[in-house]
Amino acid sequence: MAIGDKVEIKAWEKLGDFFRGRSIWMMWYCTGCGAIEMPPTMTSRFDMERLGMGPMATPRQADILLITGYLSVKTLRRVIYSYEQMQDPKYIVAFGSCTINGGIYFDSYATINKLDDYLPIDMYIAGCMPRPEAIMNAFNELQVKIRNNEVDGWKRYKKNYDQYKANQMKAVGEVFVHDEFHE
Amino acid sequence: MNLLSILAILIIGGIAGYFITKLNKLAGAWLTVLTSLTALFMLFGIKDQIGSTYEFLYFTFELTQIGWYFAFVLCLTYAMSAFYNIYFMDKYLYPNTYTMLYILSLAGSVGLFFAKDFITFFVFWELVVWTSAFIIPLGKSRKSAYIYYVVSSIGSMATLFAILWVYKLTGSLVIREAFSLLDVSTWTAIFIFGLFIFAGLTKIGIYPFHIWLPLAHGSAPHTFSPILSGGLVKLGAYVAYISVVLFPAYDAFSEAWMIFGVPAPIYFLMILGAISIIIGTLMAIRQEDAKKLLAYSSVANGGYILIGILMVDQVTFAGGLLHLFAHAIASATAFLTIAAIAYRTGTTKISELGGMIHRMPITYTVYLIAIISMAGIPPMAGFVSKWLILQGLASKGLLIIAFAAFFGSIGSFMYVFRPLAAVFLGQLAPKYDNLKEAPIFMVIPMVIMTGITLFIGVFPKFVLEMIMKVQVEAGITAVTMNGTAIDIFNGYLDAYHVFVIFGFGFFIALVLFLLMPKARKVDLMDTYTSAEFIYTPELLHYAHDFYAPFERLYENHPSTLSLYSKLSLKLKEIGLFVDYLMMSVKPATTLLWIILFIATVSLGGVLS
Amino acid sequence: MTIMNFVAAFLFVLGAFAFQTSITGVNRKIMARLQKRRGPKWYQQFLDIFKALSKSSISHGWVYDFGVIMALGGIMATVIFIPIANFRAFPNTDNVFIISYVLAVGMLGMAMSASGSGNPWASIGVGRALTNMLAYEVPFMIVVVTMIYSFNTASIGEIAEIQQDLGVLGWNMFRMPLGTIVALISLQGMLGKKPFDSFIAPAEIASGPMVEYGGKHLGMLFILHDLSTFIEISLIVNLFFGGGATFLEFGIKYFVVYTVANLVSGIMPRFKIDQAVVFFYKFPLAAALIQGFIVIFTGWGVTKWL
Amino acid sequence: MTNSMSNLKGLLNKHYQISEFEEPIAMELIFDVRNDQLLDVLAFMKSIGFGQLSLLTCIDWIEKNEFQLVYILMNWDSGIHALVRTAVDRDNPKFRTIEHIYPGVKYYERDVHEFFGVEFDGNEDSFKHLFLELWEADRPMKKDFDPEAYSEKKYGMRKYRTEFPRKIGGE
Repeated sequence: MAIGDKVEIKAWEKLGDFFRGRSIWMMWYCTGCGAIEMPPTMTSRFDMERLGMGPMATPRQADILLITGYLSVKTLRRVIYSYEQMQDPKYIVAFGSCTINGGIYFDSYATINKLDDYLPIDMYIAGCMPRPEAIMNAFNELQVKIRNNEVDGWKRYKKNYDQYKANQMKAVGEVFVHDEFHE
Repeated sequence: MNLLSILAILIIGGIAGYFITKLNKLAGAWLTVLTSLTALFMLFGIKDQIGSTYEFLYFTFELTQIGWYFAFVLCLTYAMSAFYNIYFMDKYLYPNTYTMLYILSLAGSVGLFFAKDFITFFVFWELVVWTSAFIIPLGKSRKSAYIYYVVSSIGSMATLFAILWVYKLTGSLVIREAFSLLDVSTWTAIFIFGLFIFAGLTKIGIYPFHIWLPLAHGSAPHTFSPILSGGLVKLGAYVAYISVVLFPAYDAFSEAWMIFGVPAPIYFLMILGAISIIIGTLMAIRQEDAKKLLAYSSVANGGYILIGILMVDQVTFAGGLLHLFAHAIASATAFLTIAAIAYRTGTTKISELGGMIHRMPITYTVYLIAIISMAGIPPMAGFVSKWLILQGLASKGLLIIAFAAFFGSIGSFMYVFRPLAAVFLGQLAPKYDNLKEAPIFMVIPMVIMTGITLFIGVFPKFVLEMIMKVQVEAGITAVTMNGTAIDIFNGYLDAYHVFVIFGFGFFIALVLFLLMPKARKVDLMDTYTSAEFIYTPELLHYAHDFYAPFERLYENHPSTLSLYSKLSLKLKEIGLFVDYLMMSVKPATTLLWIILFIATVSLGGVLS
Repeated sequence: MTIMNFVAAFLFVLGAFAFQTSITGVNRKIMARLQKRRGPKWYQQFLDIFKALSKSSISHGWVYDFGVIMALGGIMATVIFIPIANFRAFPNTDNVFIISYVLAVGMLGMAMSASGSGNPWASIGVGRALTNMLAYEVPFMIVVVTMIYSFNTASIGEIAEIQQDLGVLGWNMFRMPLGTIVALISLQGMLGKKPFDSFIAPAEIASGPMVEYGGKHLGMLFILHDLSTFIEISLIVNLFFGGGATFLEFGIKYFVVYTVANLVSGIMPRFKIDQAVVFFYKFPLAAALIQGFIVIFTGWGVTKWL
Repeated sequence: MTNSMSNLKGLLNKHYQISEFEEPIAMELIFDVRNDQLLDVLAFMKSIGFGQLSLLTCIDWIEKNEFQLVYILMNWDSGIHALVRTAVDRDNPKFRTIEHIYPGVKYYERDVHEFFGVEFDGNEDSFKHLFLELWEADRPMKKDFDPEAYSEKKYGMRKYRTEFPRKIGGE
């Protein structure tokens, strides 16, 4: 379902998009080196709250999951687990090139190269770690797309769920780990 | 159909119960149910014969409003708890003595409330003390039965002494007549009042004498602790009523020293009540065993009842009596739910249970309504009584007592919530997976009691009318009602309106909830664990040390039990010393006594 | 108890929600300016609530849903009891004890549903919330008792009217200064604002009782939070700042009290829960008792005035 | 502080005939020890004040076909770091545990086993995995392990279309 064609959107979703486009809560899960860019985006110089965005403690309350930089296999298991705990509609923004093609860690046995195989990404931000201006611009862009109902990452995840699961199993082997540290 | 027939049924039923249970345990249990239920219905039968007196051998009885009210509360708790005997009977060592003692203790308390003269009063009082003292060791520990009996007998001996003293002074044994003839100086009046109310303090479990309550209730058999804390604690309230209302306490101490407009001895007892509220609340918050927790909450609520009755005015007195009723029902229901859980899981320790709501939803709802009433939250009966007590205290300006009352009511949110969250909610341990709901004859009394709590909470008129008659009989201006509202000079509470508005608010919230898309059902273990994988529910259930930060504040608290044991050790030392002096065979001590004798004789000669 | 009462009550609840949510939005902007940043739009709080309501949600069982509904129902009932400037949705229901105990129904409902979610953080948060309540409620109630004793009535509306008849100097702020200080301190605890908000600490216990809420449950709890703020602030305004003769006067006083509470919370660190209890049983309790004894024994400020 | 360094060297030379020492920076001493001597040397070092085992790590000399185990000890009083090195055969890496001398080495040995495959008998924990979850390939830190091939096989590479955009000035 390419983003282009406009399907008949129910009034409820249209109203929801109006609100979801103006108030997004970010999940407080710093997965990589880009997380250090978030404090300046939130505090007085750039003030993310102007866009109606703010950090929230748990995946149940959050709408947006930020993958900030390289993603090791072990963190990917936790990210998948948290992503599935988030409530629909949910979005993922991926920072930097490590999530696109592995970046400088392309040849590491521990980090994944193509995040798009495992999770539906709604927006990439270029930059080996994008500065707050780039992040603010991306969030603004994302909010416009949400208002026009063009963001459907979570729908794609639900639609071809088993395809995503197959990819995940190939890379991660088993999301839920059973060993002496997780009984 | 009169008072004597009720007492006859109970006493004969008790003795017959001993032999019936020998034949078949279940029949014995059903006997306890039937006798207590008939006593309850016959009590309603004789509602119109108030004022008549009866004579039997040398016992005389008088049907009074206050006696009827207390008997009604007792019979209700007995009848409801009796249903549980059906399931717990085969768990006791001596089931036949249990049935006999169970029914006889009800007979004792009913007879006690209607006693006209002191002798009947004291005989039935001792009957209750003895029967309950023998039932408690049927549970876990014997030691708690000893402590219970010792503290109760101290109280009854003090009251016996006061009775005999009053008899010597007035020559009459009839309670009301003796007290009206009594005109003594303030100090002797204080002394008689103190001795008389002593039994009440020990029975309610007020501060210095509260040590037996958690031990006895905690270890009593599961079906008897609801009666202990719901019913038998109220006997103390009756003695408090006698020693404050019948014994003309307020005018006897009229020229005594006044604090805050209340005579000093009564104010001292109210301070004791306040201390027992604070101690009961603080100790209940840190208990690990659900039954001990509820026992300490009875100590706290006993403080409320004592404060209410001691005030003997229009509002607080009515509040105290209504709280007596509300606490009896709520505490008995809470104990019954814990008994139902103990029947199913075998333990009452909070940290070993969890997630009971998934297997026993009815027991959960019953417990929820019971603790809402115990915590004094509308729309339950507990709220109306606490409202009356707080209004009365506010109108009199008793700040210290008001501080204790608020501390007790806010603290009760904490300790009633601990079993709710740790036993009923949270994760269900796999070992309780195939747990079934409480059996039918346990659910019936629980549902009836919950219905009563809710009904009286919304329409307090039905119990308040009884209390108004009691106030008129005691010569106090009765609390004024208009329609379903309580309208006193500094406050207005229409419980029915509050309930309707609460229902209206609930309706709006429900509509808002149903408007939104339906929520997806998710398993309890699929919860936020900061992205770590946890698979054992016991690890994810927060029950042990529920209020750890608060409990740390008073970790090494001084305990009255250790105070008493220190005193008893001191006594033993003195005893040993005297024994050494008098009984030892060594010549030195005999020599000592000879010298002492000669000294006194010669000294005596010089002095005279 | 006519239909008009219920319609008026419903509109009153809507009005209270709209009024308080917009003030929260304005205060979020003020807090932002406190931290030298621009802050969100004034209607951001509305957007957050309706966004939360528009999302899908999960449920951990019937007690999880029932608790939230009971909490919101209890809080809405309490809002209906609040008297503002001679407007009463239902006559004779503005007794102080009714309001503070029906407020407890809301707390208990949320506590029950939070523990029902099976998350240990929720139970820890609820345990802290109840301990916090034990701390801030007792001194406040002692001040309220002294007020009932001196004004001989427990209905908030009448207390507000008495203060209005005595003119500006009649406000309890001047008559019982110690009591007002105690009330403002325990207001910080009631609102769950910064010095005493260890029970919803986001980083420490993942926002305590709110950990498992999302979607419509979270939206309803936001509404609940705003309505309970409305109740507590109007309680303080009616009891200590003479309530409003008109809606406008009440609104101004309300805004001032709420902004002061918010600014104090903007700069204060967060107490540990046992520090909060120990703090409340030192100065505030002593001040409340002293205020009480002054009013009862000497009658200054109430019967005798300069 | 040089005297403690020199008498340390003297002691080692006297007892274990270790002669060549390296001192890359002040207060740091590196020397090699034969396999069978290692346990006595470590026990001896602990007895003369080297109470802390800071780290056990392993170096893979693929050309010499040996693993080199490096024990980094530290003496709190004199402040000297001592690096004790010993060589283990690469094809059949077997060695004894020193848990009884320095209990803290338990997890280091487990780490070395997981990434290099050196087996420390006597410490049965060391055969379990520590950091790598559900790892089934060869030991990752060994030089003959090709991470890029593993990464390509396991996580796949993003395929870029090679035809460049049409010539500028085209339609």
